[in-house]
Amino acid sequence: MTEPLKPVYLEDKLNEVRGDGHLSYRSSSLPTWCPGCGYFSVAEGVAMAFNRLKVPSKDAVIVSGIGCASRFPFFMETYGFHTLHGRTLPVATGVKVANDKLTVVAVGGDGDAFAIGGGHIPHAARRNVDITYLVFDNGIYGLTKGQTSPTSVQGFVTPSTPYESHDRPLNPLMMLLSYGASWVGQAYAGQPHHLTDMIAGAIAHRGFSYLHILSPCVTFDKTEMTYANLNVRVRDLPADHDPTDRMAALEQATRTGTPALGLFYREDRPTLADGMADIAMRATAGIPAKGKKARG
Amino acid sequence: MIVTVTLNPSLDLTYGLEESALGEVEVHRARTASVEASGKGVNVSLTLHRAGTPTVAVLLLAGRTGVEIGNGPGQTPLARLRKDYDAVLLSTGSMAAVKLPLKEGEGRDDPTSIKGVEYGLNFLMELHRGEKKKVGKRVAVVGAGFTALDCARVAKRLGAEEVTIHIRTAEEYIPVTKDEIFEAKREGIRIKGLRTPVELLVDENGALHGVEFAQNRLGGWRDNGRRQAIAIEGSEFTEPCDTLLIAIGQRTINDYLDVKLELDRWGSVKAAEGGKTSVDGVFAAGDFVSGPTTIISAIGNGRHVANGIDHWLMGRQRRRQMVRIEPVEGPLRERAFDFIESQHMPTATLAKRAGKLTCEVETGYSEELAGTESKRCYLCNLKYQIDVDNCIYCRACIEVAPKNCIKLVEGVEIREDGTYGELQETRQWDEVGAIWIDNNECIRCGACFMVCPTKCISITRNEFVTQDL
Amino acid sequence: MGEAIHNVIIGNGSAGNGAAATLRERDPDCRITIITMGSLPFYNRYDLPRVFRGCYDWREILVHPLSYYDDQNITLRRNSRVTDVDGRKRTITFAHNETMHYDRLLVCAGGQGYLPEELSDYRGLMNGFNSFEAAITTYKALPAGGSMIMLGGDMIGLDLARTLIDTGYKVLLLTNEYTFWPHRIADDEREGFINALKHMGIEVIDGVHPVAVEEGIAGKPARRVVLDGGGEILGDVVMPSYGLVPTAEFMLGSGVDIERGMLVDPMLHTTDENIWAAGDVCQIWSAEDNTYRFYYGWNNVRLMGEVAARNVTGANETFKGLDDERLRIDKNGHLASPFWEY
Amino acid sequence: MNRKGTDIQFAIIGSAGDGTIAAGDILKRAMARLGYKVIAFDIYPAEIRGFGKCISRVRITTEQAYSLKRHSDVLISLDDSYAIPHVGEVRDYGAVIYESSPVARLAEGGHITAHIKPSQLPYGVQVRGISERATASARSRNIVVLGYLAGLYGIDPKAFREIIAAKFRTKAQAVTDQNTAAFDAGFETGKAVFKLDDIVLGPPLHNKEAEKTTMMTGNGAVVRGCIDAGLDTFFGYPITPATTILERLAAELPKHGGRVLQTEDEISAIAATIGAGYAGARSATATSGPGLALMAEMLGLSVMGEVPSVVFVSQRGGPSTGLPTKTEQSDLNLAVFGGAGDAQRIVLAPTNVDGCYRTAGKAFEMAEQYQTPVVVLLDLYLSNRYETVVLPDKNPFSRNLDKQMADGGAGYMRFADSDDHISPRAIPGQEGGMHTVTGLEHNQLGKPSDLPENHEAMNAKRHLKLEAALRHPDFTICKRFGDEGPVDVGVLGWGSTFGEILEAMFAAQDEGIRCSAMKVVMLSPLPKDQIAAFMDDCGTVLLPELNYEGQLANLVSGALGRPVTKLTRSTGSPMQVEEILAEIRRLAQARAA
Repeated sequence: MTEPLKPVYLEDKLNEVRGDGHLSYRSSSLPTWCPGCGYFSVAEGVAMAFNRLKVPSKDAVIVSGIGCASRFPFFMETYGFHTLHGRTLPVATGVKVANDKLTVVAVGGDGDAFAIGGGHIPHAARRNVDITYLVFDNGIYGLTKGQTSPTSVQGFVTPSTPYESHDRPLNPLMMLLSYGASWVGQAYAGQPHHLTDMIAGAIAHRGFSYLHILSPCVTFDKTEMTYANLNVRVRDLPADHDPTDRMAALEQATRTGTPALGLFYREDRPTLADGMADIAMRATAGIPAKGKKARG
Repeated sequence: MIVTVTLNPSLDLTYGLEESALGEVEVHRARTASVEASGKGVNVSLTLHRAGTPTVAVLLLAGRTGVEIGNGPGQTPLARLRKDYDAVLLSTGSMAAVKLPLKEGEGRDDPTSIKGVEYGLNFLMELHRGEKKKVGKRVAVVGAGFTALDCARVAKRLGAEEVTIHIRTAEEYIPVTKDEIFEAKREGIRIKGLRTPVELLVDENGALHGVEFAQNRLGGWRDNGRRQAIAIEGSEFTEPCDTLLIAIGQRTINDYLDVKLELDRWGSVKAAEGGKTSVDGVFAAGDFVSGPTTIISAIGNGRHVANGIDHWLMGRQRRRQMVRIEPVEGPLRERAFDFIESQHMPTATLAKRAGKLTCEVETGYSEELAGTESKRCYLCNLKYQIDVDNCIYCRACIEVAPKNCIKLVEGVEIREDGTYGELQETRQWDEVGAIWIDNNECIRCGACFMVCPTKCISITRNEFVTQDL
Repeated sequence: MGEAIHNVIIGNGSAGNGAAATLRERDPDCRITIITMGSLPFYNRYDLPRVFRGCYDWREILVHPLSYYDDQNITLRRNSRVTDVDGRKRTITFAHNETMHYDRLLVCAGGQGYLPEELSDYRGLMNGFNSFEAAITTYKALPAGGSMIMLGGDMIGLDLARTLIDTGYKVLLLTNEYTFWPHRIADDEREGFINALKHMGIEVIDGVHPVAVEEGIAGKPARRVVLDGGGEILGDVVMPSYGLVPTAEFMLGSGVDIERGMLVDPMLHTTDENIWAAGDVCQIWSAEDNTYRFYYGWNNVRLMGEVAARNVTGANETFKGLDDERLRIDKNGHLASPFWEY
Repeated sequence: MNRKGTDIQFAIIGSAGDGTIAAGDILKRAMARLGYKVIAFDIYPAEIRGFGKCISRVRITTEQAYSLKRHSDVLISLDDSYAIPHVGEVRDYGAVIYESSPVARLAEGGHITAHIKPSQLPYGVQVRGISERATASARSRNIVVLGYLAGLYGIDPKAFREIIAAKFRTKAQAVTDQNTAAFDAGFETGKAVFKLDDIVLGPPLHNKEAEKTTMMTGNGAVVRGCIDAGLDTFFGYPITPATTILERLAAELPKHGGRVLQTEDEISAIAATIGAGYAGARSATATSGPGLALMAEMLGLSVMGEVPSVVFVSQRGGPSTGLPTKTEQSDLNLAVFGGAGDAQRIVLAPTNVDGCYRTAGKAFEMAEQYQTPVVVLLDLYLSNRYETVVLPDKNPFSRNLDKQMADGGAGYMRFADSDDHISPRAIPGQEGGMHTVTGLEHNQLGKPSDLPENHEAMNAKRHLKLEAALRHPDFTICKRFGDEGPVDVGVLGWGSTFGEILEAMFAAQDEGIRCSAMKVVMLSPLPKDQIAAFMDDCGTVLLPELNYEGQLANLVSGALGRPVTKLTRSTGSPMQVEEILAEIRRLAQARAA
């Protein structure tokens, strides 16, 4: 016989939620995403993570591009910059370069990140600019009503690929691992607690952190990246996975059929700000350049 | 001589039906009823007896029948019962008609002394016992309960041309169902409000020919939730009639009690929690305590008092009521059930009813109708609840909700008794402490359960259970 | 500056509109809202028989021009059924789930045609005449020169009946105690009045009772009224005409007293200090008669609305019903009733 | 400005999740199928579903109409909070249809009945209840109201059922069945309702023209034009309101031997378009203002390299991301001038759906014939507006207008100048025509050259060759309507606004004002002579357009040195006929005084 269930009291829960304090990171406007959208889970996760890390609202900047995901800053009581399609990372880099004290979180969808914005990612990663990049991957263009995206499955039939898409999906995790991102992880909107932990980990990391978030579009994708499918497919990274082993991380990233959740890879190396500080120190102190001289 | 010994005897209650038509869903009326001692040994003795063989049955007896309680000769007084038994339960109901208070005139002491005037309770009981009852052409009924309506409808069937129910307040405030009033009206009965009988008008032959009423105005609300009516002085008027049936209430009979029990202002025995009266070891239950109610509440009260007696006898509480919460796998209702109209109880046509006392008015649900009607049950014991810890606030549940049943909540009103009142809703995102299912509005359609992306909606069955301690 | 006082009138008939006009006269600044279940602005129900004289457009029977509501700053809420009034919170709840606050409430919800319970199963086979829509529907159901079976024959129905006779239709009237409602007819007067009906051209059928209404047999008139004796009467339309009963169910939870109608004192005040009632919906205490009574007819109803409105705005006026309420036969042998005059 | 015969405008208003647009879609298709002329326009928010306001307006007439009316005859509310501000647009004795049993508890004034004027007729319907009864789901509320509408106004339900079946053709049969059940339930309810308004549907047209009529949007017409003009390749990136061009072409073009690719961004899209153009294909892309801004540099390459390319630009509110779902005509400057250097190109702007078809096809002719980029400016209002049109029986577009390299290619100069300044083109794969196209200034051979006289000459060549476009065969670069000869007020217009201008001009004529209107379809190069001649006839010239600055007004007065009266609006909505009419009246009165 199962243990009898205990009643849950609303007022206790309300006190708990209110006392916890993450509500202060929400703006007053209700998110306009479709009901059921995975992005709600991310929004809640970011608020929880900020709260956990005690990031002051005034020091948090959320930069986004264009797309459903990029509506995100409007729903947060932080600084926000809703920029242009695909230009999230350059703008976020600018913000961070200008003021290293800010906690900068760049957000965007799969189209914003890997189609129009794809050219910017390697550079942000190799620079190791200390920002967090959250990509909400729903495998579709939601804001323009459901066209195929760079992470859509091959053969996806959408209004812009009515006879199926020929292009293979990208493997964002392998890309980021190859680009030299210093923190690479994956989470799933259907597992809100784990998602929150991962967001907090990404923000806490010093350097360019990339969190790939599997997040169903309930309106335009009823067959592929659905909660029902992902609930079955996702798995945890093996318990013995070593996040400092890039080859192991790459190997895990190849298994796209059963996406692993967790921290794939992490390394500590100087950030862009570190590099710039070093240069500034040398320039002001008159210390000569220490690198390889191109002209010998 | 054969002696049988029966250690677990019983009483067989036998009801005889007109024909064995069980299985079909219809109302069966018992034609005969008998009570016989039974149990294996007893049965053997009975058969032997019928076969002419002398026999004695020896059995253990716990109860007694045929004992007349009272203070008269040959009766057993309550004091005696108290001495013989540890506990005595009084549950003798409300079987006396309340006397009609009249201001003046003939019949003030006993209205039934006038020809054509009867108490409705007696009228119905006598009829039930098979007496031939007669009514006049114009029948007036005073009273506002089911008895009054029964009297009126019976009077109509007995051939009265005009039957009017006179009530003190108004139709809207009387304690009978709307269906009952509707059916009575269909049968041609009228209801007239705001009037209190003050005098009976008697002709030279001592027969009733009218009732004088006072015009009432409505007063405040009484403790029992009924409206008060206040007669207006000097507003008297007359309604002609030749039969008056008085059905203004029933009361308990407790003059058989030789033990002095504390009574309330209506003359009923006062009973505390668990049916305890003011005298130790004497308990009371049902209509005997509460005045006339319904069978359902009487049985409920009986069960409650039984526990009280047990508690008293054993000196400790051996059972208690608890709420049991258990998980339910999925929704047990469908949205389509909500569109099933209330199934009207099929009734006999007016022509069939007219003039017949034996025609069952409500003919009962067919199996199909009963099944349909039962689908309308909202399964109120199922509770839908959102696990706030796993909710991502995506509002998918609100989107599919067919009612205003799932809400963005910032607070909740807690009433004095600890129950929830209104949920305080908000559209301010930073105020939304929880998305919550308002179980007052929930129709348990399961739509939210099916759609939740994080499966954070649970369904539990919440029931009162009696648990042995 | 505080918010303007919100006076809410439930009912869009003579009483409600008389009250609205009076309120506006006496208080130019207050908010006035008229609530009605109907779809149309105020028209006179008494005008409805005109449908049989060629008036098919509702705009022709409106009492006020449509600009009236803007000019008078009166909000008219149509298609709005009140389900609940909370006298304590001073709120009104509509069937469409909206809640409205009022400062003072004047209930002029009128009455609805009474259909005896024993005929309630046949409602779908009978026509009504209490709204423009019902009137047009009845008009369309009656073929030229067709016949209407009228049950009862209250004064509203008889008004229609005389128009029908005038315009070439036949009327078969099954009389009963509701005939001539709301006039009280002494037994000895009755025959005279019945004869007057016959004189008008109405075919009067006295002393039988309908027990059922059924569809006509193909090729015959559309309706059959089955009589208690077993006979039947054929006609194209059956119309119950059993007088009015007050429309007051929605006030049950409000805290005001209700018997058949809303109980009011001679100043039309209910038992709630912020609620008044006027028109067919209320039963007024009559000190002379020592009882509550109804007052009917356009003149009474309109006057009640005005009196109630004056009392809402601070007056202490007693409503006195019009004296002459008797049914008469004029010198031409025609029925004459104050109920028909407006 | 009601037309004779039937002239009814329906407005369906609800939130994005209510299926508002889908309902409007079925309505207009059903009405077109019945033989009415339809002009329709939807307004929807940037949010996919959620809480944005959607409006679908459908005007049906028996006589041709050129724009929507200011006042709708029937308003259908699927969401009162959005519909309430629009109750005023319903005319007197018009109808308002709404949900009579909303789920949510409403504060005072939260229900539409609180706002319906005494002159309007309220029709409360248990929309949700009917939907749930008929289909066990509330999702078909939008279809229920359509059924109600058809029942109330006696519209043939068959047309609706056919359109519903067609619309859900690709879904499971159950979806069609559910929606048909919802429609029928609504229809029965509507039929039983007593109609009190004075809206009457006259019989539709039943002539030959009606049979040939099809209904399409501006974007749909562009797609048809592309296909009929023999488009070979199309590259696109999703952007509102041009996405449907990509989507429709993706579905249709492969059937006609063409190829479609969704690229990773707009730069890539135009680059591929130019690449395909270089390789001899008829090639195009479609975008909106922000995408065009990204493409500006590439357009310069197309000018400099004299490579044919066609860009369809459906304008929306700007600058920047701006108002993605609102209409505006503010990318004229960008289309005409955008990019580095003196980079003249052809810019065309059709004024109605029929024009979208013709202009799209002609754009390919011009791009090919004049070896230039052609920008076709639509706007959201035109792109998404539905009209019933009659397409020509015969394909009106010419192929193979390339000025071909002479056989053998001896002494071939890719950029040789000549009388018409158009150089013979060699397509990769052709023998003897090998050359390099470069964004650097080059000589007639195509070799980079920064000699001063060369740059001067080549600039002149690139500009002068476009003069011929002003005389391009079978293409209306501008056209005058209304009174002939001298008039008091002349109205110049471009793009979608010209519909309203025409309606206003006709109305002004009815009022006795002498006036005429001219649409300018070719905006670059500007038909100065024709515009000047028109302005000569006009007492005053009014130029209404949907932007803040008055971009065409500036262009015209700058080019001709003559003043025009601007009437600019940047509200995100189409201009109102009444606004233009009022301005015409004002100008006519000022002139009379």
